[in-house]
Amino acid sequence: MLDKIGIAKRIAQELKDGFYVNLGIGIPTLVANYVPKGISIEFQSENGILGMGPFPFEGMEDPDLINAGKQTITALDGAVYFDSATSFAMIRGQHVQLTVLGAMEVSENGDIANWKIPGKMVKGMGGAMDLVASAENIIVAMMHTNKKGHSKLLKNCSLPLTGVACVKKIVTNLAVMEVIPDEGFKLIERAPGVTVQEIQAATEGCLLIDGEVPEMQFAPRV
Amino acid sequence: MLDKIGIAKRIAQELKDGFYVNLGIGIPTLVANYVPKGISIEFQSENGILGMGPFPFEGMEDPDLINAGKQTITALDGAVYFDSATSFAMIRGQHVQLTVLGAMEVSENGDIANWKIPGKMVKGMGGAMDLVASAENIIVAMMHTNKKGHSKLLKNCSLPLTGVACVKKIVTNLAVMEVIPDEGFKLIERAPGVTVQEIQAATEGCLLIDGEVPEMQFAPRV
Amino acid sequence: MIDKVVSSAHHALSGIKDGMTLMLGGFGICGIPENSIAELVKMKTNGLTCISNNAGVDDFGLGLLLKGKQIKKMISSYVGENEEFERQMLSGELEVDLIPQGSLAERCRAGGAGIPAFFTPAGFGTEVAEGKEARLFNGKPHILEHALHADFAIVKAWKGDAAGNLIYKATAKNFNPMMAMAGKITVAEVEELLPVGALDPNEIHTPGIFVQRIFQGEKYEKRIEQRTLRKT
Amino acid sequence: MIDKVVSSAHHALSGIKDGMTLMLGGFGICGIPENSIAELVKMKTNGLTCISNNAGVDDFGLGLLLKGKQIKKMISSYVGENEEFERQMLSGELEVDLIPQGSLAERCRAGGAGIPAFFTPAGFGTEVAEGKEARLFNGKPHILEHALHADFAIVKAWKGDAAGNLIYKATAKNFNPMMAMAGKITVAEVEELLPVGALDPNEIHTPGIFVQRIFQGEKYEKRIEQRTLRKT
Repeated sequence: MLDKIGIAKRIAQELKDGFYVNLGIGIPTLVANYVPKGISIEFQSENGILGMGPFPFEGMEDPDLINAGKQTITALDGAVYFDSATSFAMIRGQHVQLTVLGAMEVSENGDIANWKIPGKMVKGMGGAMDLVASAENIIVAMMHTNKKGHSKLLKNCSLPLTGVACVKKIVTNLAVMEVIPDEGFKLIERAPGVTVQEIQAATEGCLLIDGEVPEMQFAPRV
Repeated sequence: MLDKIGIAKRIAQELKDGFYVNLGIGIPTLVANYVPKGISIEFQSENGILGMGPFPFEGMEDPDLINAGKQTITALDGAVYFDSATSFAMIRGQHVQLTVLGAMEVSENGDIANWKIPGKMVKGMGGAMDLVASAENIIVAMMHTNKKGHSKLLKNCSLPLTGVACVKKIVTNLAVMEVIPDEGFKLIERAPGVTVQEIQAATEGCLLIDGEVPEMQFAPRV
Repeated sequence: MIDKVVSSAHHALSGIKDGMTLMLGGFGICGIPENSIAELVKMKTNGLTCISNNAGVDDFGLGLLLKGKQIKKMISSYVGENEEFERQMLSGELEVDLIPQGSLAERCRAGGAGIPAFFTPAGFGTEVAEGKEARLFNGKPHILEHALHADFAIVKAWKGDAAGNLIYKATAKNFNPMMAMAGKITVAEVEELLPVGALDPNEIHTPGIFVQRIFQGEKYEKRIEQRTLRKT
Repeated sequence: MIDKVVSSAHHALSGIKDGMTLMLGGFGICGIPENSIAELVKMKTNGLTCISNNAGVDDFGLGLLLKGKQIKKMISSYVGENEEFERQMLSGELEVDLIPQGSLAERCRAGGAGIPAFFTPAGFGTEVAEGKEARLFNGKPHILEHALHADFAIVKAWKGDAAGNLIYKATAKNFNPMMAMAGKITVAEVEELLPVGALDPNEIHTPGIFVQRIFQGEKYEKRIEQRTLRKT
């Protein structure tokens, strides 16, 4: 079974040379720490920066330089700042190749719910609806089940949707799955030490199992 | 009767302090030379400059600094350059208070035709359709009649239109007129030495004459 | 050159009345018009509709207007980190219209650019799309979103000149440029008001034509919402 | 940092094939991608659809491609000052689609920004509106215009870096920034290619994400179409 860092490390393996990537808040943010050596990636933050660098050293923080999580950041050489309309032009126009974000629920057909729980305080969707409606390549990073132990991979989402038929891949603490339209969640990899039966038990939606399902490999960083 | 410079001088009297103004090619361009003293005006050129200055002195011309007529220009202090989308955002968004442009025909209801003569080489509308569809305040600067002596102020335009019901005021070599929707061209002023009868004879569309029509006054520049 | 300089926030905001719609730049509390918000608190104007990506924190940014119950309605994309906001929203005192962030940005730009409506894929199939026209383009569903306008747009820039030209710093740019375009009256407060001619015309982000009034802010606290540091 | 540098126009334009749609920046012959146009002449690619505000002059800019009969269709707002253009258009060899300048700019931006269509007042009631949906907003008629896209967008900037970030000079900016957004592959030629980090991230006009290939142009003639001088 993976912890949050394990999920981030596995997702980092999906990064390809030359990708522009938008990382959501939470587990997705951790992905930036595990970019495979030898490939070039640029991180976009939808509040208006490309070429985001690590957090600043103490005393170097700049209130005018933050990421979409409102955290103080730094800018790498080659960075650029832009306004919010331009930022979402990049996103809607599919110039950002990969979006990684968290979810409360994902359905068999790739619907995602991650912004609102009826009866609870609603904080808003931020940029999530634009991101999921636009990205060609969306990976959801989340725990396989919620705090009550209920599956988050469902036949149909029960919560208000963020987007429809948009999620392509899901990486959880238990497994890597692909969404196959009109079929279900195709099991691609098991987390270390996790059995197909355990994954099946934690998945409410249709889990497609095709032959032997390999265990994830974590290549050492070269 | 006015010459082209006279028409430009009369239109310059329509400028108000704080106006952003777009001047078309031809007579309208001359208006910039007769801004009344004591008022501040900025000229927008739709290819991407606000704060356009006079032509450059010889040797100071810059191929990267031109106006919409492709003429070399200069930039005043406080000028700014912008792209074509932003330029037409200014125009469509009605941030430009006054547009002055030439016309081949204007109709009683304020339609304008100034871009195409069937059977002749068509060069294109450039920014004229955006300008006339957007500006709150459009003044047409033109001769009252064409080269064949036919009126350019018509019941209905015969040429393909540039915009509908948009012209507010017309300054010709003979007169100043306002377009009164559903009524016609209201005669406001006569050019020096021109009679109402002469204006009437040169106007095909309905000319509205209300009492004494004063002769234009050209205040000395203070 | 058309001179837009006013001497203070007080003069810049003159004409703002109860019930008006305001746009306020900023993302979180980064790039917000601090001095103007302080002046709005003093003015006690209420019944305001505020279009702003966020609603500040309890004791800074728009949180200050919430505290004084000056806001009737918020139009935002994300409104967390604010207890007073939550209380007013849950009690029904405060109306909240939540809009996807990209649609919010584009709707402000559209308002300033004379584009009354446009199609976007964001929100299709969600409650955001309810009551909105949907249409396929290249087989992909989109919804029609309308332009936003404001009686006053209040933005904050790094440098400005008397002509109203503005330059923003880093990610403090965010919503400020689009909102500057969309105000019937646009007020810009700047950290540094420079003489006309001091800004390079190639480096200006917001052309002065969009700005009706400009003033130099008295002081900028520029609070940080999430101070996050790297270990040495 | 993602490196976009290629060594020459030849490498930058690799993949352009007969029948493709190209966008080319520039207004008149100001801010046009001179080196790329020269390379297109060498490549002899034909059947091209060219989206460009103008069509150059007889012996410079897109006029060079017209001379070689490489262009099948022009999508422009104004095409004067070009005899060969006129000849080919009147003879029916060349298709021409004339678009209001603001709609052309906004349609390119829309293509790059994932906005499939938008409403604009420009052209309502004229032949430009024929066959297009019309709708009233606030009592004013508008027409629906669709996004433009290109297989290759070819733009010219003043300064650039290896990440593809671009800065334009003065009014040579014009259509270049929107076209840079709208190409499946965007090629930028620059007068000065600088090391990454040399451009101030506050001063960049086109973020590198929009640019796939960048090269330093060998020489820039930068011809002037209307040299207009002030008397001393």
